[in-house]
This record gives sequence, C-alpha cells and structure tokens, in this order.
Amino acid sequence: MLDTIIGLAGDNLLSPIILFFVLGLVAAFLRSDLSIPEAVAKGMSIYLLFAIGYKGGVSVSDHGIDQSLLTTLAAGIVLSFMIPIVAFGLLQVMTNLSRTDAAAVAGHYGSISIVTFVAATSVLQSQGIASEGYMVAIAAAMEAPAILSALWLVSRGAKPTEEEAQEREGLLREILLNGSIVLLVGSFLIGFITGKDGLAEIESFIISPFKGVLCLFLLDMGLVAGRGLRNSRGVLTVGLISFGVLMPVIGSIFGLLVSMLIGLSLGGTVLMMTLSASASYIAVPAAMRVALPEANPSIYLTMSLGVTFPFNLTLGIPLYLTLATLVGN
Amino acid sequence: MLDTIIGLAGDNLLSPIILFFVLGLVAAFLRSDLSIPEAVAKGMSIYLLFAIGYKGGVSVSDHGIDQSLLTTLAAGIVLSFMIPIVAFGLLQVMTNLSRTDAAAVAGHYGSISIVTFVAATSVLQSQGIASEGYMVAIAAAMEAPAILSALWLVSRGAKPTEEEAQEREGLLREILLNGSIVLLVGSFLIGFITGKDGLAEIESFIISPFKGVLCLFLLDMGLVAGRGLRNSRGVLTVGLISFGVLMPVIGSIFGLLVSMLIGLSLGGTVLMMTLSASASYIAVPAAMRVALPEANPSIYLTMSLGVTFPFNLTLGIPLYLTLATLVGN
Amino acid sequence: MLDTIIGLAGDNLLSPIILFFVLGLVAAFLRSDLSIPEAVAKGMSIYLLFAIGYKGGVSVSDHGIDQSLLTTLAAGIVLSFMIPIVAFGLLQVMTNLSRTDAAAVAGHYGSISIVTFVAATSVLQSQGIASEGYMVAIAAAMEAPAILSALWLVSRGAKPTEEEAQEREGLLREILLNGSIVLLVGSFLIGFITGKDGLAEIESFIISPFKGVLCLFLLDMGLVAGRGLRNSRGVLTVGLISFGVLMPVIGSIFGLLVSMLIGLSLGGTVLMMTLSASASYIAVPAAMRVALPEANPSIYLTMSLGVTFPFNLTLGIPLYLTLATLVGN
Amino acid sequence: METNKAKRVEIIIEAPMEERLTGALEAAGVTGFTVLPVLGGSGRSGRWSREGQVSRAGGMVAVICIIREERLDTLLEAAFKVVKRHIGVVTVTDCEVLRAERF
Amino acid sequence: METNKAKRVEIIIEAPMEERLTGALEAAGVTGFTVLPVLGGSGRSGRWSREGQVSRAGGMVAVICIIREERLDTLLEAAFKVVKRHIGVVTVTDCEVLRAERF
Amino acid sequence: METNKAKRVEIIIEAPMEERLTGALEAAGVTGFTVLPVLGGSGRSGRWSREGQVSRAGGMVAVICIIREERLDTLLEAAFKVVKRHIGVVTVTDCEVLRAERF
Ligand SMILES: Nc1ncnc2c1ncn2[C@@H]1O[C@H](COP(=O)(O)O)[C@@H](O)[C@H]1O
Ligand SMILES: Nc1ncnc2c1ncn2[C@@H]1O[C@H](COP(=O)(O)O)[C@@H](O)[C@H]1O
Ligand SMILES: Nc1ncnc2c1ncn2[C@@H]1O[C@H](COP(=O)(O)O)[C@@H](O)[C@H]1O
Ligand code: NA
Ligand code: NA
Ligand code: NA
Repeated sequence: MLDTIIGLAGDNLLSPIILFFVLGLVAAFLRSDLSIPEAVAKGMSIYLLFAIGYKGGVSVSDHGIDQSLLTTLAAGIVLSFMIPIVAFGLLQVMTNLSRTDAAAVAGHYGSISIVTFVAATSVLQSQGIASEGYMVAIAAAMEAPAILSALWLVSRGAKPTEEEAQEREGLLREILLNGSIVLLVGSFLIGFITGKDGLAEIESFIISPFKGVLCLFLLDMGLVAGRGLRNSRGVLTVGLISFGVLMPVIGSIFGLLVSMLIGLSLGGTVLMMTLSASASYIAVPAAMRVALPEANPSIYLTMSLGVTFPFNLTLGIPLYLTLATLVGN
Repeated sequence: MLDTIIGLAGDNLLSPIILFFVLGLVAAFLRSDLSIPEAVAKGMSIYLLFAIGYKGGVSVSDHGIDQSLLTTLAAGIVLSFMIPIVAFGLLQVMTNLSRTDAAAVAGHYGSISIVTFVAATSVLQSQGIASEGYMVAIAAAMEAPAILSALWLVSRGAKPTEEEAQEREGLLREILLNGSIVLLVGSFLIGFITGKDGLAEIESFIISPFKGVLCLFLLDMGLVAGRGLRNSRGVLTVGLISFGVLMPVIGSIFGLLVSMLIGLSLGGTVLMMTLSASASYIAVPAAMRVALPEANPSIYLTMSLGVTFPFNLTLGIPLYLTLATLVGN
Repeated sequence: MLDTIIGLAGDNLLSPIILFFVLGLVAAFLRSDLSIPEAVAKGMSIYLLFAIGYKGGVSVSDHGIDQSLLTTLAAGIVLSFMIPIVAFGLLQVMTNLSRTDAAAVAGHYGSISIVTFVAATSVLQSQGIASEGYMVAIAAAMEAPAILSALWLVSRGAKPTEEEAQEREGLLREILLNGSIVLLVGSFLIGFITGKDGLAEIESFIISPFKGVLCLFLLDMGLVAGRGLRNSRGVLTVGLISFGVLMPVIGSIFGLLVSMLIGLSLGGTVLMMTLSASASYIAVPAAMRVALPEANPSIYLTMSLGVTFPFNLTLGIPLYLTLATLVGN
Repeated sequence: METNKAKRVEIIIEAPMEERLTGALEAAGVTGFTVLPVLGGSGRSGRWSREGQVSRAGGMVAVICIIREERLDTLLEAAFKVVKRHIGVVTVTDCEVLRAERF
Repeated sequence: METNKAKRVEIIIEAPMEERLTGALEAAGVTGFTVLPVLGGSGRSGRWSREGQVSRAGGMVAVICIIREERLDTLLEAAFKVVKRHIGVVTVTDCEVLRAERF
Repeated sequence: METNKAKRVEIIIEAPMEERLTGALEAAGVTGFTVLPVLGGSGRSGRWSREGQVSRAGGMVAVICIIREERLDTLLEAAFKVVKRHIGVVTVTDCEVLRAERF
C-alpha cells in the first residue's frame, strides 16, 4: 500500500500542475515580484468554475439523474455542518487558540476548496477512474453550512449583541448567493439543460485549455500561499501545523465512511473525501471578516492556504485515492 | 409561420449563450455578488471584436469584394441616420420623456449592438445560412451616424451655446475613432489582407474558443443588465417598455426593406435587420454623457441594455429570421 | 541577397502579427481611445512567457541537454555585459546625450526584448528552420547583466553617494528575481522535468492559441509604442533615430560572430542575433527608474519601444536571417 | 469662485464590509459617496497587497464622503457603528466645495 | 522639514469627461495633476459600480491637483466650465507641500 | 463623536520605488499606511497613463499615511530621503481621526 501511495504521490508531484504551484511558492519565498494581476486571477477562477460546473451538468444529463444525488447532497451538507465541530474539538486539544480563532479556523475545514476538488478530478482522470458528475453540485452545497457551525461554536451560551445580530443579518443570504456558488450551480444547471449538444459547441473552450489554465492558476495560488506563509511566520506553531495536516486526513475519513454508507463509486468516494479534507480560502474568510472580525485572519488563511492546501495537493489526494481503493476492494 | 418562430425561439432560448445571459440576470436579481472583473470583461469584448472583424475580412478576401459592399455600406449609414428620427417620433407619442431624453434614447436605436450582431451570426451558423462577410464592416459604419441625428434632434431650432459647441468639438473625431470601431475595422482589414493563410495561423485562437467566450461575455451582460434594471425600477414606464419592444421590430422592418432593395442574401438580410433592430450600449452612451449630459443615463441604458437587448437576443432574432425567410420565398 | 531580404521582409510585413502591431501604431497616432486593459496585457505577457519557457524546456528534455548549453549561456551573458559598452561609445559619437542618459540607453540595448525573440521564433517556424530549445534560457540570462554595465558606465571614476549606494542595494536581487525571469526560467525547468508527456496535457493551451494571443499582444505593443512616440516628439533627434536602427544591426553582428564561434545551428544563430539586437522595455526601464532616476525615461523608452522594436520586428529579423544564412553557407 | 465649507470624511475599510458601510451612510441621510480601490497597506494587523490576493477577505476600499459640517456627527456615528469591531481608519478633513447646494 | 502652503483640489468626474477636464487644467496653466480610478459611488443620479460596467459611460475618475494658493481661482474657473453641466464633485483642501518650487 | 488631531500625508511616487518608500516609512516607526493605485497623471516629466503601459517603469502609486502631529517630521524626513532624487509629490493635510489610540 505504501508503494501505491508513493507511486501515486510521485506521479502527482511531477505533474505540471503541482510544479507550477511549487514555482509560485519558491518565487514568493525568494521575494520575486512575479504576480498575476488580481483581475486575471479572478478571471481564471471564473473560467474554472464555469468549466467544471458545466461539465458536471452535462455528465449528469448524460447518465441520467442518479437516485443517489439527493442522498449525496444531504450527506455533503451534514459533513459540512459536522466537520467544524470535530475540528474545533481538535483545535482546543492541539493548540491554544482563543475560542473565536478556533471557531473561525474550524469553519474553514467544514467548507471546501474548489481547486483541490479540481486537482482530485484531474488525478482521477489521469488514472482513468470515473466519478459521479453531480459531485460538483455537492461541492457547491458544502461551501456554506460550515460557516453556520462556526458561528454557533463561538456563540454557544452567549447571546450575540445587538450589533453582532445586525451584522449577521443578511449574512446567510450573502453566503448562499456568493459568486462562486451561483456560478458553479448555474453552470451545472445549464450543462444539465443543454447536455452533450451544448458541450459540443463550447468544448474547445472549456475542455482543451483547462489543464493549462489550471497550471497558471496554481502558479498564482503558490504565490499567494507563499506570501501568506512569509508574512505570518510568527503565527504558525507546531500545534497548528500538525492540525493542518492531521485534520484533512480525519476529514477524509469522515468522507470515506459517509461515501461507503451511501454507496458512491470509487471516483465519487475520492472526491467526497477530498471535499471533506479540503479547507476554504475564499467564501469562509470573507464571511468571517464580516461575522467574526475579532478572529485573526492570518491564522485561518495561513492554515487553509499555506498548510492544508499544499498538503492535499501533493500528498493528500494520492492518500485518499489509495485509502478508497483499499476499502473498495 | 408562428410555428417556425416558436421553434426557432425555443432552440435559441435553450442555447448555452442565452442561458448564461439568463444566469447573469437571475444572479443580479437575487443580489448575488457574482461579477466579472472590469478588465476581463473588456478583454473579452476586445477578443470578440478582433475575432469577428478578422473572420469578416477573411470571408471577403475569400469571396472577392462583392460589388454590393459600397451600396450596403451607404444603406447602413442611411439607416443609422434615419432610425433615430423615427424613434424620436414614436417616443413623443408613446412616452412623456423630455425632448433631450427622447433624443438621447432615439440615438441609441439608430446605432448598433455588436453582441446582438454576433448572436445573430451564431444563429445563422447553426441553421447553416451563409451571409456576406462584409456585414461586419457595415456594423462598424452604423455605430456613429445615429449620434449626429440625436444631436440634431435636440438642437433643432435652438443654436448650441458656446459651451455646448465647445464640448461637441472633437466629439465627431472621438466617435469615429472610438476603440470598438477601430478594432473592428482594423481586424477586418487585416483579415482581408492576410486571407485564408492568415486565418489558418490563428484559427485555434479566434474560431474554436469563440462560443465559449461568448457565453462568459453574455453572463456578464446579464449581470450588468440585471443590476441596471434593479437600480432603475422607477424609470421604466409601460410606455417605455412597449417602445423598447416595438422599436426593434420597426427597425428590423426598415432593415428588411432596405435589404430587399439592395438585394442582400437571406443571411445578410437577417444581419441587416438585426443591426437596425439593436440599440447601442457602449459608444452612444459615452457620447451622450459628453454631448447631452442633461439626458438621464438610467433611461437610455435601461432601455437599450435592459429591455431591447434581451428582447432581440431571445425573441427578436428568430422573428427577423422568420420574416426574412418568408419574404425571401 | 537583397532579393531574399526583401522577399522575407515582405512575407513578414504581411503577417497578421506585424499588421496588428501596425494597427496599434496607427490607432495611437490617430488618437483613438482603443486600449487593452493593463491587467489583460500583463496576463497576455504572463501567458507568452509561460508558453515559450515551457516549450523550450520540453524541447531540451526531448533532444537531451546539448553540451553547448553552458557555452551559449556564458556567451549570452558576455554579450549582455559588452553590448552596452559599445552602445555607450556609439551614443557619445552620434548623439549629445548626457553621460547618464547615454548609459541608461546603452543598458537597454545589452538586455533583450522577449517579444522580439518570440517574433523571430515564429519567423523561423514558418520557414521550417529548427533551433536550440535552450535559447529561451539564454534569453533569460541576458536580461540582467546589461543593467550592471549601465551602472558601471555612469559611475566610472565617481564613487556613488551614500544614498545612491543605498538605492542600489537590493537592486541586484530585484533584477535577478524579476517576474519575467522567474516565470521564464521556472516554466523552462518545469517543461524540462515534465517533457513531452506534460506538453501533451497542456498543448492545446500553450501551442494552438499562441499566435492569436501574440497578435493581440502586439496590438497592445503598437498602441503603447505609438503613444510613446506621440508624447515624445521633442525627444527624438536624427542622431538618436539613426542609433536606434544602427545599434541593433551592430548588436546582431556581435551575436553572429559569437554564434559562429560556439557553433550554433542556423536557427540558434538567428535567435542569438535577435537577442543581441533587441532592446529591453520592461526589466531595464524599471531598474533605471530606481538606480538612475536622473536619466530621462522618455528617451530610453522611446528608443527601445518606438524605434528599435519596430525596426527589429519588420526589417531586422529578416535581415538577421539572411545574414546568418549567407554566412552559414 | 464661490465655495462653501464642508467636511471630507475618508473611511478605509475591509471590502466585505463595504455594502454594510454604504448602507449605513445612506440610512444616515448622506447624499453621496465615492469608493476608491486600495492596492495594499499595512497596519496593526500586518501588511497585505491586493495583487495575487485569492481571497476577497483581505482587500480594502476607501470610501470618501463630502458632507456639510452640521451633519458630520450623524455620519460619524453611523460609520462608527459599522467600523467599530473591524479594522479600518476614519479621517475627517476641512474642505471647501463648489456647488454646495448638492450636499 | 520645510513645507509650503498650497491647495489640494479633488475633482470627481465622469470618465468620458476626463480628457476635456485635464485639457482645460493644462490650458489654465496647471503644472501637474494625478488621476485616480474610482470603483463606484452614489449621488443624486443614483448608485453605480465599475465592476461589471459594460459601458464607459457610467465610470468616474478622481483628478487631484496640487496648486499654489494664488492660482486656485484660475483653476477652479477652468474646472467649473467643464464640470458645470456634468455630474461630479469639486473639493478644495488646504495643504502643505514639500519641494514647493515644483508647483 | 470624539476625534483627535492628526496629519494626513499623501505621497505620489513611481511604482518601482514603492517598496523602498514603505520600507523607509516602517523604519521611521509609522504605524500604518495605505497604497492607492494611480491611473495616470501629468507633471514636469510629461503625461502618462497606466492603460496600455507595458512597462512598470511609468506607473505611479499614492501612499497615504495618517500620523500624529508630533511624528510628522520623522516621517517627512524618511520619505524625503527616498523621494528626493525621484519624481513625485508630497502633501500634508490637517485632519481629525476617530480611534486616535491606533496611530
Ligand atoms: N496610519 C495609517 N495610515 C493610513 N492607513 C492606515 C493606517 N493604519 C492602518 N491603515 C490602513 O488600514 C488597514 C488596517 O489597519 P489595521 O487595523 O491597523 O491593521 C491597513 O492595512 C491600512 O490599509
Ligand atoms: N457627497 C458626496 N461625497 C462624495 N462623493 C460624491 C458625493 N456626491 C456625489 N459624489 C460622487 O459623484 C458622483 C455623481 O454624483 P451626482 O451628480 O450627485 O449623481 C457619485 O456617483 C459619487 O461618486
Ligand atoms: N501639481 C500636481 N498635482 C498633482 N499631481 C502632480 C502634480 N505634479 C505632479 N504630479 C504627479 O506626479 C507625477 C510626476 O510629476 P513630475 O515629477 O512633475 O513629472 C505626475 O505624473 C503626476 O502624477
Ligand atoms: Na472540508
Ligand atoms: Na439599430
Ligand atoms: Na540586446
């Protein structure tokens, strides 16, 4: 088994995608001024969401709506609600973060990172493993619930002040309608409606260049993660780093159990494990700035983007694939 | 005939292009924070102008310069000058806009929307209907004349004050040399010079991904149109909405008559009708802000982008195609 | 021979790439408001560096590391150090620039323009001439040394003041780690590591659309060069213009001699000549603003972007190809 | 030319709070405001830069509001409620405006 | 350090008028100005935001001009001619400058 | 609301000098600053615009620094050392700040 992980991890580590991420990290550590303009980075992330949403929808329209879609959706939402509670407990044991900081960090791990999801899809693809097309929709559904868990964790016992209540007002709407979710779900639905015929029309935009765009996007992620790590040297303790590596593995095991329970395919299981293992660095941080401004953003951004994201990208995904294969047999 | 329109409209309404426009509208109405960065949206519009200009030029170089090019150019310019006058008359009957507002709105309908033109091209393509390659050049020629008509409409009788005169100075040059026109005409000429050989070199940039970029661009248009509509609820009266639906149909009939007169092909006729029917939302608004600052931009932007653009995109183009086919037989 | 140059130059002048550059120049001279958003232009330059670096690396991994790589690297660095000294001498004879201005201009000519390099590659390709894949790495190595030569030229004799010394501190690191160099070298290494398999994955992103992106990028370069020329009419003297045309030819001859000495292929020789002939307009200007703020940026930007870049693009590259072919036989 | 006294309030605030701040300003009866982009900055919570920022969470904007002197306090109180728990800077400068009837 | 009194004029104006305004400032003998981008705003003509703005028509820019006190009136008159019929805001603040010989 | 006197320093400087300037400000003990993008401008060295600027060399940024009155001189001296040989503008305005304990 170790052989398989190492083999997979080796293949994975030498893929252009990972190497460009590493290039970004290195450039950031060397304090190069290399940078991708904000608008271009945002444009690339819009492209990625558009492409994976659409492809997911086409795949569902192609294979017919699987009965398990709703079950999986519910399972994903439950995972997103529960994982923060586990994470919070673990943080209180492993680190000495304040309640607020711990709740904020925990919220990130219940939510998901769509780029980690895409990277897992691309590993599955290169191994020729199929997966349920609707996993994209599950990804969208898992973005938000964790935020509510985080808020609940922090305010257990204490009632929010009037101002806090006011700030959270509208927050739920904002979270559910945040750009990534709307674009992902919308593209999924359009892919579902237009099916293979629609895909044929825009295939050479959303399929052929996809990997290349992903390389550039991961270059940018590497730059951002590297600069984040460099600016927050004081923040990372041994406890936090350990948590950042341990928590995704724990999350993935929850994902594995749930997948077995609802009977996902091998590919679907790997994706569900990856979703459970990954931590948000877009939707949740923005929500935390509004709802928990006292929580220190350096901590949660460094954890999710600087520790857990690289771990999942390099070692995590091959590990989850190996685990799922072992359990599947 | 109604069958044909409904069939065409149905096909059209379920194309990815339209559905992404609708996604944008819906996201805007739900007050999602989804947005395409300004630079990326501008980059996409540059790509679209570059691609359609170039393809038009190649097509003309391929088929030889048709004798009718100059006639059609002249016809387009005349239409652009005349349509605002019709529109102005209609506005005074149907609405109670001030002279200035009515003239500004009228100016928009004489000019054209290049995205509507592109959408019509793509409908023709999917129906396998050919059209004159030089129609792109006609589109460029029809952008500006309507602005002069609008200024003439507002200042009939009254002489412009010294300041007004000063502000309009240079306006004509600005209009004729505005970025879209220069890029469209320049790409057209380069396509004409380099022909099929040139196209072969850049084909996989300007042809294959075109439809996909158009989807994203229409997503952005939907967002902008939706936000515009939401912010200007007070502005739209029943009279204005009726005008926004009626005027494109009237414009298209002018386009149809002129096309018959000069003997355009079926495809060319549909494009000429679409150009006549569509309303500007880039060149003319900018010119109006300079030359007619008293005119209310919410009115003309909401009309052209919020009412007429969606109408043309969804029902208008199929209608014009049906009309042109009927008359052609 | 003149026939060949004229034939080549003719072909070259009518390629879409050059024509879009000319379109940009013309639009700028007509004072059109056409412009490519800064973020998009930067995005395109990142794409170009990524693509040519990667392709170069793949080509080296494919042909094996040629023994001459290191020799050529050394030769390129020497050329980059020496050419500014020749340029400085020539400037003092041909123009009446101040020492500081002359040194700053000279520094630009020792460094390189990556777009000129790309244009030369594309001419070679269309002529079916192969070249060493590692020339991309030589290009990266030649960016920086010229900056040191320029600083040495200006401070010969005089010791830098304390403030000057302070400002230059860190400059060397900044130059060596500037974004373009890091991206080019990084992509080269990743291409080398991942080889043909990696290329297959991202081919339809970095190869198919390359020429088309280059067209848009050169449109932007034309706009910038044209606006630069228009804003600095007072700056360009006959002496400066002559230098701007003569210096690249002299540089190319140095490049030719060195290439013969180290035994580059025909294609490699043309690229080395082009590198020697071209002048920087990104890395060196930024360094000069920091280290030689007294030097007038209009002079060096106009020279490199307004005179030498168009010369190389249109007449220079065909000339260097002809020279290299003649000498090769 | 005739100018009138007014106050120029500049509020630098996290981007995710922009909507809430401008909503509060409007609720406080402010007649207008202008939002400028911010590239980066530094403060007690460290240094950040927009370039290469994946997350909106770190970005900031500057909101400028020109207001008559007598309405300053209402504005500051409304703004402070929003800014209070958040990082950000509020400055007030004396200024003169043309076309004072607009404010 | 030695500083000198000057005026800081800030003009928020529609983007299509930028060229005309800066042209008028130059004609009025201003020695320099700086143009800042504007993301969005709100005023009597409603709220707008640059993000997702297809049309240049809605965008605005902020033009900042540092000027000696004695030349303020010339500047304001020139600016006012351009701004008069258009939406936009003009504010003037007292300031101190380094290197006053430049203005 | 309670506000306190402070100084608002605005430095418009070439983009390649930004790092050096903010480094000098931090070395001089400034507690924070904000960097705004600049679209274009005009001065003794001519007119420039960011749009279509291939080269970073021509771009500028505006650095804003709110500071207590008594620390102004230290700041200006630090800034001046960096700006001295370079093009750029330094202005100082009186202002009032909320939450003065932060500066
Ligand atoms: N003294 C200051 N002058 C100007 N801007 C500041 C200052 N202090 C803080 N800021 C801005 O406010 C943001 C948050 O500040 P802080 O809450 O101190 O971390 C910083 O990133 C800066 O953009
Ligand atoms: N009181 C104000 N403070 C700051 N900016 C304003 C103010 N009023 C108007 N503006 C700006 O000027 C633009 C046009 O204002 P208006 O002419 O009132 O519609 C707005 O969109 C704002 O960007
Ligand atoms: N009087 C001024 N007011 C505002 N900005 C100025 C002024 N003078 C110069 N600038 C800015 O500083 C830059 C360089 O000025 P200069 O050193 O005069 O060429 C210009 O491009 C403007 O952005
Ligand atoms: Na997760
Ligand atoms: Na029309
Ligand atoms: Na050179």
